[in-house]
Formats: sequence, structure tokens, C-alpha cells
Amino acid sequence: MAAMSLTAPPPNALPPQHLEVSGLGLSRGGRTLFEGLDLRLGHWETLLLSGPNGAGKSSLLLALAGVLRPDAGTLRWPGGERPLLHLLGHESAVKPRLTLAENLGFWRSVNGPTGMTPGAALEAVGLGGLDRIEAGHLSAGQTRRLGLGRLLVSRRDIWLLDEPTASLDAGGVTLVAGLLAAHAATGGGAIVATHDELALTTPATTLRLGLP
Amino acid sequence: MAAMSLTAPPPNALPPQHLEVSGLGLSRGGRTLFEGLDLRLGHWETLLLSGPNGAGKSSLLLALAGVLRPDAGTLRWPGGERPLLHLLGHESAVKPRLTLAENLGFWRSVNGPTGMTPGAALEAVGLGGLDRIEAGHLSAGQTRRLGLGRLLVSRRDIWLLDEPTASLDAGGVTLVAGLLAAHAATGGGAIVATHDELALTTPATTLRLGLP
Amino acid sequence: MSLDAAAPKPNWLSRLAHPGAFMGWSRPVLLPLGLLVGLLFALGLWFAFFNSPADYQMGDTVRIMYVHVPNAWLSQFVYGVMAVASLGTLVWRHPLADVAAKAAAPLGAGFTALALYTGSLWGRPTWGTFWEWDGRMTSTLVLFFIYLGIIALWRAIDDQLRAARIVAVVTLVGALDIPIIKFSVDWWNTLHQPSSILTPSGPRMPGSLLTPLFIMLVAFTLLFLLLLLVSMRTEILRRRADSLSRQAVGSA
Amino acid sequence: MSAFAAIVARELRLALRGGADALTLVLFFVMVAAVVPFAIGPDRALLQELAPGIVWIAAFLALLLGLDRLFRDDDADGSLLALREAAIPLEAVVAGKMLAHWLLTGVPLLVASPLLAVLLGMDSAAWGRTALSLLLGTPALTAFATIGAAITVSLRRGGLLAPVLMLPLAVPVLIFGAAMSSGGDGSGGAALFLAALSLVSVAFCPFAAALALRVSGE
Amino acid sequence: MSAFAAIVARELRLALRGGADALTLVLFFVMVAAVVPFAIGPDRALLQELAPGIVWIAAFLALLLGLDRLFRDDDADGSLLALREAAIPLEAVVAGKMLAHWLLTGVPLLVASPLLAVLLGMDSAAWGRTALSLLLGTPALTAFATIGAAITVSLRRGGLLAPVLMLPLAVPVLIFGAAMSSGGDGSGGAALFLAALSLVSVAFCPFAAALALRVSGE
Ligand code: HEM
Ligand SMILES: Nc1ncnc2c1ncn2[C@@H]1O[C@H](COP(=O)(O)OP(=O)(O)OP(=O)(O)O)[C@@H](O)[C@H]1O
Ligand SMILES: Nc1ncnc2c1ncn2[C@@H]1O[C@H](COP(=O)(O)OP(=O)(O)OP(=O)(O)O)[C@@H](O)[C@H]1O
Ligand SMILES: [Mg+2]
Ligand SMILES: [Mg+2]
Repeated sequence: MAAMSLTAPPPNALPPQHLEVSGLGLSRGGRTLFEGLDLRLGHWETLLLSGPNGAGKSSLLLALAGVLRPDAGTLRWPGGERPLLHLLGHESAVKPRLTLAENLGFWRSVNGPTGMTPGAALEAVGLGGLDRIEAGHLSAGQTRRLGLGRLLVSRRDIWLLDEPTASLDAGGVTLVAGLLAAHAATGGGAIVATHDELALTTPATTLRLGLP
Repeated sequence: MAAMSLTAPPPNALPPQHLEVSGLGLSRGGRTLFEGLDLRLGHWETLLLSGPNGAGKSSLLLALAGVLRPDAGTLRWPGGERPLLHLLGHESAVKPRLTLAENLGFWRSVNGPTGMTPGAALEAVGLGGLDRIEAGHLSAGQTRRLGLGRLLVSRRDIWLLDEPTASLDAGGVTLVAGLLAAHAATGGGAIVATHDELALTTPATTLRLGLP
Repeated sequence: MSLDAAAPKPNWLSRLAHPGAFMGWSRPVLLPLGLLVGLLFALGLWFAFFNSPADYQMGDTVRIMYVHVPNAWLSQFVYGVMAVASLGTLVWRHPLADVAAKAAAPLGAGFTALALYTGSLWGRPTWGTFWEWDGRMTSTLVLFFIYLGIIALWRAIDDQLRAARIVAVVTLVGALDIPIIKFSVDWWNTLHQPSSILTPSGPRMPGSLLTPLFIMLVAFTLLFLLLLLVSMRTEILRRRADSLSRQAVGSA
Repeated sequence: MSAFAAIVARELRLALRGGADALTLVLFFVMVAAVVPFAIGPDRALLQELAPGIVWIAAFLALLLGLDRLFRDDDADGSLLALREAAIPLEAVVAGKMLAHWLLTGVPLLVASPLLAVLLGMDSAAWGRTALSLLLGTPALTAFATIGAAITVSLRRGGLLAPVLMLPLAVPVLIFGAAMSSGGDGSGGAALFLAALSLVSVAFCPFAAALALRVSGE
Repeated sequence: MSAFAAIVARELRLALRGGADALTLVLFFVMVAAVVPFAIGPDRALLQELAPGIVWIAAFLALLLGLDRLFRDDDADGSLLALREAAIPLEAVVAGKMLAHWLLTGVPLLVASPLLAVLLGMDSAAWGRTALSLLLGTPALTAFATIGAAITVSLRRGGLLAPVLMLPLAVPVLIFGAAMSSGGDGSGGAALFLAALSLVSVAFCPFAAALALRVSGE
């Protein structure tokens, strides 16, 4: 993927954008989480969401994905209507009864075979060689890694990740940073809710929610 | 609880112990995780389990709790047979349909009302004032905090915690460290599998599993 | 999330339907409507009991008809109202439609229960049994089950906006299905046994029975509208109340 | 509140709050039984004759098909793991859940039975017998259902497996139940058998179920 | 493999691997039918007459009461959320799952029907009619079950509510099914109605279910 990073923008050009949000207001269970929130996600950009537990990070991601209906505000997608994107929630969308390869193979066929092969993806998330094991036999962190594999088997320009590093070891955290860097290098954008420090090598802005 | 820390041991006495394990061997899904593992958990002591994903931390905790049957080795509990302890797994044992107070109240009645009241426990884990909310309306981190509350409503000398800080914010991590310190200060022992750095103020040893 | 959030569109209907406006115009309507209902009932009952002949074979029990038929008719009419409201919920996302659907369900269940009750009361003297698996009776029973299921569904979901849309899906599925149920049940019964059981047929009725019946039909229908307005108002007030209290809890 | 009471209370709370409130439970049984005539025809005499059997089949299916819900959620959300460390033995926990399950199935069934009686044209005597037989028989069914649920959880495979395991065990209950409620001359003996069966299975179930649950962790 | 095929394939894999539901369904179905005689007495002539109804009740309840498995796991493990971003619309996903569900329930019922025929003493003609009626009717039942399952998911823990909602709606299927398999003079018409019902409900279900699922996320 290093080759692709040649497509990085000339320093003084304003990069095109994936998404522009203005005046977003969201409430849950009758409680207002935030109002008048503006954000923009450019190409080659990673937006980190931070904030205390209950600040509204996951809710914001769900609202951007169209799962929750915001009270107010507009989402502008340059293409016109919303493109397909990758959404990784708190749960990793892994089927314990299927093998690792079957899990990724399924997502590849359903989301479109526009990314790596399952085998390559497993390598990339550090589960190489476990293809034939049932996912139910994985540890918590290994399961999370398998969940990350889903992002790699189909290419989507926008990633919405909710605590991708949950229950990952130190190696896993750097791995996630690497995946994000590679994704950004190909012009993709990512919005990542996290409590960990991701050492990102690519342009990243941080949005703090729920300031006390 | 600070007052209790007066019961800390005189420096030159060998502290009594909660648990002594020798020659423990465990395998899962036909794969050997570790063999000949020795460990001891003294009073006032916290034992941190670290290691890469899939090293066997959760499995070790389950073996100590008697959920998994080890291949070899002996667990020696000073009292003779195994005392009741607190086991916090990857899942927080929270019922979404019950309110926070009801959740903790249930565990208090079931495990014995030997600890704080639900209200006090909720305060202690930073969920004060949310007593009447349904647990299903909590965020990931808030749910984990509620799970930690279970440890406080009933007093148990031994805690086995599996990634207590999963999806907690920075404040949550220090909170867990605080809970562990308070528990140790009362002479309790804890074995904690974690990937985060817990800044503990009380005597803590670290056991690394699955060295590469 | 507050009900008044829906921006009133220019056309008069949605202006009337705007919750705020609704609370405004519905209040003055209540009293006159109530009086009218009372008057019609008085009239209808007077006809029913003193000014209509006893049936030559059913005797005075025929008077049950004046209660039974209107309820039976409402049991179906109310569902129609709910179906329309559900369209309003799904297509126009109109908050008042949610409220109407929710308020109508228990009323419909009530009228259906009355239809069943009066019907079986009537059945006792005429057929010597409280219950007969007659097509019409059975389809009413199934309808009753559907009402209860919908009510249970309303009670099962606490987020009222979500509840409204999910219930709307069910209600519409039911709306498509109920004619099929009615038809299938009639067909079933007549298929399995000869049409020996007397099936009550309207047209054979003399006018002396029809006038009071008609008055009672109108009276009951208006009664339904009255109750609907009242319970819609209370529902709206209730929702405003809890969205306020929820904000309070949240900020606590 | 005692630990045992706490468990019963929680089960009731969860069931009555989570979607299936008391109304739904009663309604469920009425429907299951009310559906039968559609299949076998509206012939009054026939229905009347079959009524007890119908009620019992409804009870039987409703209990057995609903059973896998009993421990599944507790297993998924980690409660089952935590309950191993409860101040009361796992057997008592199971007993508590079993009692709650009975209150949530057997009792609504009894409540619904008069309605069923009207719909199926039972006379009051027949209804009395049927209700009594349900009262005597449903505890046994609940006990079997509980064992089945525990096995399902420990095998980590839900679906209809548990009912299939439990059906053969539960058949005697059905036989005696139907016999008792149809009230032939043997009905007195049937009643005794039912009572005995319920006592034994209720006493035995907690141990079997707890055993299955203990294994389930591994 | 196409996205649609992938979904069907996954459902089948999961079911056949995890708990072999298909087999257990057959067993369950057979047992239910085997149990009925115990409840209504061994009178052979009566049994024969009731056989089609019994088979249909078993199918009806097995399909509608077992329904909540359909989307529950996908909701719990986050798959449902991810499937909203599939390359095919959610309606197609639902259709895929519905097809798989039918293959895993309707087909086993057909497979089991000969056994039932023997147990209930049907002649081959009666069996043929019953099997055919199942073939025509189970798609409609599956469709109703799918809608019910989608609603259950949006309730999080549905309990008995979904069956209570769907049982009455599915009554026509039962009526026509039983009528067709009992093979009176109306049975030809019943077959037509059954087929029509299946067509319409199968065509309509994915939209209703997908709508409920979309709402459920909120
Ligand atoms: C539980 C038992 C019964 C139920 C559920 C029931 C239900 C119904 C329904 C749904 C209607 C149609 C109302 C309309 O569409 O306007 C109706 C009408 C009527 N029923 Fe009943 N019925 C029951 C018992 C009886 C009995 C026992 C009698 C008298 C012997 C009776 C006499 C009538 C008459 C005369 C009408 C009005 C004429 C007509 O609409 O054809 N019903 N009933
Ligand atoms: N299903 C729900 N119904 C009602 N309220 C909810 C629901 N889920 C979350 N909330 C509320 O919304 C707020 C934000 O939740 P959210 O999950 O977005 O927080 P978060 O920033 O992701 O927290 P965490 O870091 O713990 O994941 C919380 O205060 C919570 O109480
Ligand atoms: N149910 C199971 N069946 C078979 N093997 C299992 C099972 N659960 C875990 N394993 C295997 O046991 C090993 C240890 O798993 P365990 O969950 O103890 O790791 P861990 O140290 O907790 O990892 P993590 O940090 O990701 O939680 C893993 O390699 C996994 O493959
Ligand atoms: Mg979150
Ligand atoms: Mg672990």
C-alpha cells in the first residue's frame, strides 16, 4: 500500500472531503447529547473522537451512519447521497460457529470483493494461519482483530470505528494505527472513537465530546 | 476506606496468603496454553496478568475460579476449601431491562449484603444519580462501570478481574486503580488481567503470560 | 423529541393536525360533542326499549342487538382508523398520527370485547350456547387478539417514537390481513359444516328495528370519536410531562 | 431480601417488563388453544370431546418451546458465570429460576383456562378437572423444561434441541394430565400419578440442571 | 459468490453446524405428532380424521414459536448493524434470511411428513395432500415468522410478544392448509388460496421486516 501513498495531496491544495456535518443535534432516551455540532472529514484525514464515558461518541457514529435519527442538522456527502461505508461497533460482528476464513469470506461477498482476500486480511490483523479455527475459540482480543479484518476485505472510503482497540494488546494498538495510516494513505477518511492514544503518522484531528 | 489501610502489615512479617498455585497446566481447544505455572496471591497484594492477545489470561482466571478444569497442578486455599470470590469476566453481568439500582440490588441480595449499598456503589463507580435509569440505556463504558459496582456491594476477599478497564475512559482507569488500592488496603487480594497501565499505589506483582 | 417539533406545513389539514394546534381546537369541541352523544344515546335507548317490538322468536333479547351491532361495527371501524393513522406515521412521520393510533387501540379492543360479550349473551338464548365457531364471531375474536397484541406491543417499547413506527408496521400488516382472515374464517366454517347454524342476516329486519339501530350506530360512533379526542389529549400531555422529567434525570 | 427471593423477583421483573407482560402470557395460551379449532374444524361435539387434550397440548408446546430462553440470556451477559459465586448454591439458584418460570407459565395458563373452557365448550365440571390437572401437572413440565434449558446452554446450541430432549420425559405428564382432565374412571389414579411426578421431578430437577450448568463453562 | 447467495449460505452453515436445527426440527415435529394421540386418546378412526389438522398445528406452532431465533443473534453480535452497509439493500438481506429459514424449517417438515403419516395412520392420498399443502403453505408461515422476528429484535427481548402478534395474523394459512390437506370438496380452492397467500406474503414480508429492522436500530 506504500505505493498508493504517492497519491497524497500537494501540501498547499485544500483536500476534497468525504463528509461535512453542520449544526448536528442528537438526543437519546429523551436526553440531549449535543447540539449545533459541526465537523468535516477530508480525504487523507482521520478524525479522532474522544471524551468521557457517556459523552456520545458511539451515538455520534450511529447518527453519521444513519442508524440514529438526529434532531437537527444536516449531513452533506459530496457525492450527493450517502455512500456505503464501514461501521465497526462495540461488537465485532463475528460468528463464533464459523471459521475465521468463513467469517471474512462472508463479509467479502456481502460487502463486495473490493479489498484483500480473507487470508491476506487475517495476516494483516495478526491472525495469520488461524484461518480454519472456529471464531468461537478466539480470545477477546483475537475476536476484535477478526472484526477489524472485515474492514480490509472490502474497500470503503469512509470508516466509522467505535473503540477499535478495545481489549487489544499493545501490539494491537499499533496495528490499528497502521491500518488507519494505510487507509488514509489511499485517500480514505476515518472517524474513530477511542480512549487509547493512537500514534498516527497521517493528518489527524481530535474532536472532544462532552466536555465536563 | 482510607482508615482501613491502617491494617497494612508490619514491614518484616511474611504476609498471609489467599491462594497458592503450583505446577498449573492448562490447555484449551487441544492447545496447551501454559504448563508448570506457579503463583501465589498474598493479602494486601494485587497480581497483574499481562501478555499478548490469546496468551491465556482469561483462561487462567477461569481456571482459578474453577470454571475450567486444569490439566495439572494444584490450587491451595489456606482456609482449606475455596472461599467465595468475585469474578468479573469480559461481560459485565448487567441486565439491560433493570435499572442500575435494581441491578446492584440484585447482586447485593444474591452475593450477600456485606458491602456498600447500591447507591453508594454507584457513586463509587461514577454513576451517581443514575439509579433509576434502565441499564440498557448506558454506554459501553458506563455498563462496565456498573459491572464493577457488583464488586462493591458484597465483600469478597479475592477478586478475579478480566480487563476491568475495557472501554473505560482515562478517569475510569484511575477509578479502577483506586478500587484495587482500597480493596488491597483492607487485606484483600486481586488478580487482574489487563492491557492498560494501572498506576497502583499498593504492592503489585506482574505475571507475563505467553512470552513470544 | 418534543411532539411540537413537527413543523406545520402550509396546508390546512396538517395545520389542524399540528399537536399544538390540536390541543387548541380540540378542547372547545369536547363539551358539545359530549352533549350530542348523550342526547343520541337517550333517544336511541328510548326507542330501543319502549318504541320497538320484541322479536316474535327471539323475544326481548332482540334488544341486545341495539348494543351488539354498533359495537361489532365499531370493532372494525376503529381498526380502519388505526390503519390510516399508521399510514400517517410511516409516510408523513406525523407525531399526531402516532398519538391517534396509540389512543385508538384500547378503545378498539374495548368495543370488540363488548361485541363479543353482547354477542355471546345473545347467543345463549338464541343458540343455547355462549360460543359458536361461526365465521363472523370467530373473525371478531381473531380481531380482538390482534388488538390485544398491538396494545401489548405499545407497552413493550418505551421509546414512543420507535414504538409508533414498529406498531404502524404491524397495524398495516394487519390491515392487509384482516379481510383475508374474515374471508377465510367464513369460508372455513361454511366449508366444514352445513349452514345449519343460523347466521344473523340484517336485511330481513323491519324498519321498526332499523330506526333505533341506526340511531345507536351513530351514537356509538360519535362516542368513539369523543373518547378518542380525550385520550389523545391526555396522551399528548403525558408525553410532554415525561420528556421534561427525562431531561431532568439526564442533567442530574 | 433473601438470595432466593431476589432471584425469583428478578426473573419476574425481567419477564413482566421485557415485552412479555402478564397480559401477553395469558393471551399466548388462549391463542394457542384457540387456534386448534381452525385446524380440526368447528364441530362443537368433537371440540368438546377433545377440549382437555387440546388444552394440555397447548400447555405442553407453550412450555417446551419457550424453555430455551430460561438460561440463555444469563449465559450471554455473564450473569451465569457470576451466579456460580452466589452466596447460595447453584442448585438453589436454579430452583429459584424454576419457580419463577412456573409462575410465568403455569399460572397464566390457569388464568386462561376459563376462557379456553368457553371457547372449547367445556362444561364447568370438565373445566374444573382440567384446571386441577394443570395445577398438578405443570410443575413437572416446568422441571423438565428447566433441565432442558440447562442442557441447551451447556451445549451452546439453542433451537429446538432442548424440547426434543425433554419431550420423551414429558410425555407421561401429558398422558396422565389428559386422562385426569377427561375424567374417566381412571382419573383419580391419574391425579395421584401427576402429583407424584411433579413432586419427584421438582425435587430432582435443580440438581440435574445445576450439574449441566457447571459443566457448561468449560 | 453473490451477496444474496452468501447470506443464504451463511444461514444454512450456521444452522447445520450449530445445533443441527434442521434435524431437531424434524424430531420435534415427529414427536409432537406422536404425542397427540396420548392426549386425545388412541381412537384410530378419530386420529385418522384429525391427522391433517394435527400435522398443521404442529407445523404452525413449530414455525411461529421458534421464530425469535431469526435475527436475535445477528442483533446481539453486531452483524445486523454491519449488514445495513451491505452491497445489497436490507430488504434483500431479509429475503435471503427468509429463504434460508424456510429451507431450514419448511423442508424438514416435508421430510418428516411421511413419518407422521405412518404415525397418524394417514393413507398415501391423505399424506400426499398434506405434504403438498405444507409445501404451499409454509412459505407464508415463514414470511409471517420473519416479520415477527424483525419486531422481536426491535424489542430487544421479545419474549412471547412476537408469537402473540403473529399467531392471529397467520390464521388463514392454518385454515386453508388444514382444509386443503383434509381434502374436502373445497380443497382445490384452498390450495389456490394457500398459494396466493404464500406469494403475496413472501413478496411483502421483506419490506415490512426491513422497515422494522431499520427502526430497531434507534
Ligand atoms: C360472540 C358472538 C358474536 C360476535 C363476535 C358477533 C359479531 C358480529 C359482527 C362482526 C357483526 C357485523 C357488524 C357490522 O359489520 O356492522 C355482527 C352483526 C350482527 N350480529 Fe352478531 N355476533 C355475535 C353473536 C350474535 C348473535 C348470537 C346474534 C343473534 C342471534 C347476532 C346478531 C347479529 C345481527 C342481527 C347483526 C346485524 C346485522 C348484520 O350486520 O348482518 N350476533 N355481529
Ligand atoms: N439505547 C439507549 N437509549 C437511551 N439512551 C442511551 C442509549 N444508549 C446510550 N444512551 C445514552 O446516551 C449517552 C451517550 O452514549 P454513548 O454510547 O454514545 O456514549 P459513548 O461516548 O460511546 O460512551 P463510551 O465511551 O462509554 O462508549 C449515554 O449517556 C447514555 O446514557
Ligand atoms: N472456548 C474456547 N475453546 C477453545 N479454545 C479457546 C477458547 N477460548 C479461548 N481459546 C484459546 O485459548 C487461548 C487463550 O485465550 P484467552 O481468552 O485466555 O486469551 P487472553 O489472554 O484472555 O487474550 P485476550 O487478551 O485477547 O483476552 C486463545 O489462543 C484461544 O485460541
Ligand atoms: Mg461507546
Ligand atoms: Mg481475555
